[in-house]
Amino acid sequence: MVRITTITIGSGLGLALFAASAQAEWTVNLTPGVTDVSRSVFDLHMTIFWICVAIALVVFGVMFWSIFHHRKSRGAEAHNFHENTVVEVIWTIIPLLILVGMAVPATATLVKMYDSSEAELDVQITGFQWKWRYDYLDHNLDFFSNLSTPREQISNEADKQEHYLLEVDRHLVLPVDTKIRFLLTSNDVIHSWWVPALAVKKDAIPGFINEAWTVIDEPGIYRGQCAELCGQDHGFMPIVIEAVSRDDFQQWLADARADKQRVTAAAERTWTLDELMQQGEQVYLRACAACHLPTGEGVPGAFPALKGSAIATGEVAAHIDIVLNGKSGTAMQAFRDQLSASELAAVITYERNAWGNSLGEAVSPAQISRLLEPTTGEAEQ
Amino acid sequence: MNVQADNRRLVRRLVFSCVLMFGFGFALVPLYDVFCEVTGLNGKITNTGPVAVEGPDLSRQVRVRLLAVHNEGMPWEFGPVDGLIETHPGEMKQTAFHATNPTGRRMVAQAIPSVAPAEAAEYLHKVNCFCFEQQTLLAGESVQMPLLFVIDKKLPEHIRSLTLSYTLFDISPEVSVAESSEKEQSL
Amino acid sequence: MSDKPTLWQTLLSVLSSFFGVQSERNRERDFHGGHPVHYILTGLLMAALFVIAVILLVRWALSLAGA
Amino acid sequence: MNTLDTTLHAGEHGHHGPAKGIGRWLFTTNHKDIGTLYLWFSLLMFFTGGCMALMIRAELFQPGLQLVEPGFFNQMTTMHGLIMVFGAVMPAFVGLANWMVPMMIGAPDMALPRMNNWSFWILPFAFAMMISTLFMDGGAPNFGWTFYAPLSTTYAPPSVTYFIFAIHMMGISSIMGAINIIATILNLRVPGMTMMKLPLFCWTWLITAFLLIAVMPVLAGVVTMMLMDIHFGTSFFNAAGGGDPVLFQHVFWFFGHPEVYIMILPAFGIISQIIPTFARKRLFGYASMVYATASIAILSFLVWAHHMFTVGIPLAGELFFMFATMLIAVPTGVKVFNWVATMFRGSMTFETPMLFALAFVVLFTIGGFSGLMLAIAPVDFQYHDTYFVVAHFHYVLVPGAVFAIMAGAYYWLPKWTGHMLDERMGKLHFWLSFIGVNITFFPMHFIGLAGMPRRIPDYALQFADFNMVASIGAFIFGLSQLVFLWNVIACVRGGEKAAARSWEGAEGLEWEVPSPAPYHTFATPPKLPESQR
Repeated sequence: MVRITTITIGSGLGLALFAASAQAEWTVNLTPGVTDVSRSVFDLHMTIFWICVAIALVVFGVMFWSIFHHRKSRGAEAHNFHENTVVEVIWTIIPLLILVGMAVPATATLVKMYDSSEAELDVQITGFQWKWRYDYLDHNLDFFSNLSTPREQISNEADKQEHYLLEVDRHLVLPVDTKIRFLLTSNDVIHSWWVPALAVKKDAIPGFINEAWTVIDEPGIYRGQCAELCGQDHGFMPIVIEAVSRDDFQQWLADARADKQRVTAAAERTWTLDELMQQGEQVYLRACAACHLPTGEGVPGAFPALKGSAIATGEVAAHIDIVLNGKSGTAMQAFRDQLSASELAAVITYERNAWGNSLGEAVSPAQISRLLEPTTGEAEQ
Repeated sequence: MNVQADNRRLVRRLVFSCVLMFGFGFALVPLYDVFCEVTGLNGKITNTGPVAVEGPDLSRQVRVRLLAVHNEGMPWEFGPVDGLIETHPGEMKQTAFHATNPTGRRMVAQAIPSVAPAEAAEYLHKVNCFCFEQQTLLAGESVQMPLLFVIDKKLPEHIRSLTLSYTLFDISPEVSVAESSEKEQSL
Repeated sequence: MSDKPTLWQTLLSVLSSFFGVQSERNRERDFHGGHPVHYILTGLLMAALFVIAVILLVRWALSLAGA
Repeated sequence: MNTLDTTLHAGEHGHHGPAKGIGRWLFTTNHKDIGTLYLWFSLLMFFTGGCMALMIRAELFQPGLQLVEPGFFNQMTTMHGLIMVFGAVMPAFVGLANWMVPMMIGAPDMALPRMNNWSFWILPFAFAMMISTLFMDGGAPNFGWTFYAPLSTTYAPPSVTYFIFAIHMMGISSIMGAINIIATILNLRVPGMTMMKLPLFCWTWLITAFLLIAVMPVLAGVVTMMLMDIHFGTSFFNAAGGGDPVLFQHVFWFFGHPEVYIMILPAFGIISQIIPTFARKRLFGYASMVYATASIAILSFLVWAHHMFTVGIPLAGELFFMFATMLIAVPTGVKVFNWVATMFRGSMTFETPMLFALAFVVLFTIGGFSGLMLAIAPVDFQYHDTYFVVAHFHYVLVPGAVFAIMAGAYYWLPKWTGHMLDERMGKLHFWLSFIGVNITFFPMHFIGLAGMPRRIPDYALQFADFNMVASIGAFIFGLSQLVFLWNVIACVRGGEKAAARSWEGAEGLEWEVPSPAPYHTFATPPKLPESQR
């Protein structure tokens, strides 16, 4: 925090623009990105930028020249000409030709972006208020990706780390040199999935499916954000892509699937109330606090309070039902797919025992996991 | 006075144009649907109903991906039986989506289809489907919803794979409001 | 010189308005003899033609790009 | 009603001065009074919306949440946009038209004086309703001034209904204003003032008024559809019922793009009045200016989807809207060339209105260039919904529309008040505004390109420096508007007596009447001055 302030003051206001190139961390331009398409976009951007600069120099040049030379104070006399069709036609045709010159590379780049040739990997991306869900369609793997910047940093109670607001709990891991197709949709309102390094920005629209493609050239971590106003925490749903080699990707897939099973298995052991409360607080802050607030007091008129509420202090079955299945017609989502059984149990336990809600009872993960899998449960019986 | 008469006539015309434009605002809704149908904008599916199958075009293969999307806290388990189907243009394919209501209450849902790329929408012909139909499931109940479709042989060459997604919306509150008001009326 | 612009002149005037350049002489002719409704109708017609022209341009660009 | 009629009759007979007390303002049908009301109202809204902008910039001064909650931040961005568009810029233009159009064309008053009174007095109620939503349960509208569904329907706070009615009222007010201006320009021109002698400000306003009549009802339609979706169970924009959220964007931008021109065409008109005055030379290419304005107005209906390049339009659609948008740059460029050619070989002086007009030409053109960059669809995927867009439209609207309004205000203040302006204070205001506006909005290009999305209350650390610069600039710009307020009040209260022709090079009927303009001008049709015959 202090560091940033010093840099700003040090660079000075007027010098800021010129000092830009001297400081590596300053970005004043588009990223060239790490895909063929993103580099074309960057080149196109620069081409058009320089054309605009050139036109500006000519137009403003003439203007300032007139301002300087044709001042009354220098004794300039007004020449009363006010029409010249030939000149006007010329200065209309020249911009038209320049525009044609711009349209050609623009069209080529756009066609390249829409190249819908066969993709090797399909990833479904679903926007949620306010997180993303990634679903590796042919690999039986899906997960949510939440902002992982701690609340204390946002509320200025802790120092902000390097990737402040651009870090998530689970990266979207993608292989390099692979044609990837993103299928975008939304769970609630319109979001927009944007990763500058890939030059991909596509809206995620509820009820509709959108496509985008990419081939990443270099392994690395690429960060992006939601680009369409989607409600309160629109600024807090970043995207982090981790591009890895094709082999590493296969390895990661296997690990991730094994992990998922371990989490499911963890639900079967017995948890203590303290353990549940501890994990519950973390889950609550991550998944619930945006609306119900860390204090459980909610926002009157928009999001109900949990502190002392009928549901959080009443019958446990109703509480579990609303957390698992959401409430239709409200912002309350169904968390059955978003959280694991132990996380669900923990957060419900937490809500029933925090902020003076002191029921003292624990909801066991096993109890939740039975509710989560009724169909498979039946099939096994 | 002449000017006042002129003014009155002009005002009448301008107010009339306003009313016309207000109507035009609403006319944009059906116009947009027509526009979507013509240009394939937005991947709305308009072709449903019986179709004459003339034998598949075996020289081309099309990958159809089926997707199931839940909307707004829709707790149902909902998914395609086959996630990926290889087909030929002109070939009739049958598949299904399954849905289960895991909650302890009766719920009504509606599935809305969408196709990507949007321009492929007009070439995806669904012989029968459950789209736009209300589906009621009691607590714990499951259902299989069949889907029979053909891809038109006129599908543009460059489209080699397309995605058909169904988004499941929970419309229980709306339905229960409608039902209760119906009950009140019948009483 | 007749005061009333011919159909061809009307078309040219509307075209030049799309282009954004018009000479003083033609403008005087338009406003002396012309009837606004003619210009509005021609304008709408030309707008429609403009749309068609751009659509054709897009088609042509797409066929060149092979998409 | 009785009072209204009496006032009207008093006005029609034209031998009385203004009524006394508050009644003068409530029941006035005098175009000058109503123009004054509009202008003061828009100044009030400009400061209200400006305070909201400063709240936004204060929150964005540093990363982290310091002053406001994200929810309130969204309410601020929404209200700032709505108030500035519908409360500050549009009423200011209507106010200028009310004052100047009758005087420019030699008319005794507006064509429909009573409707004029209503169209103004609706506005305070509309905005009172809109601003009152800030104090309602669930807060004010928080979905951006573009209010995309379903965030503004299914997910909206309950106050959205008040917002919808406020928009309806503003729409009715704008439409009545537009009808009045059209009727005045078409029917009340003094004999000899043919259409082709019409001052350019009247021309651009005439075309703007037609745009208003064409698109405000569409806006009314779209908010009515929202209302029906929210309260009457229809599904225009609700995917669950077979509707389409993207349809909302199409209908909204069908209104929204012409709306952008509604906010800039009258500005073109003002600048086209001011530059010839201070260059002491007739406007270059008057005919082209008129024709190009008409062409921009028509083309503005054909480019709306360039606001939605990322919603997933098929390739052909993207290309269509990209080409059409690029072409619209041609008539706009022609205007800039014409202004420069007007200055070329003139005899220029640089009084405050001219300074604002020159800044308009330069900074609006910069906004035009970033607009051209945004028109290129493949690159727009990177720019869309970032601060680059914010920089672009603020360049077009603040040093564009707002500077033009200020230039017009300074230009005509002597005519309104009878006093010349304190040039030193005017120049101080200009330079503070000019510097402030650039410090505020220029760095936004950089943070946008670097990847900062718009409408976020908090941001990553790499955007911190430029955001801080922008916030400092915003406060410079905001506070310097107090100088403007001071200037206007000082000019109303006193100052050097203004001559009828307050500026040496000024041409036109409005400069033939004494300054301040008498309460009733042109009770008998005037003779056109030599220069306009």
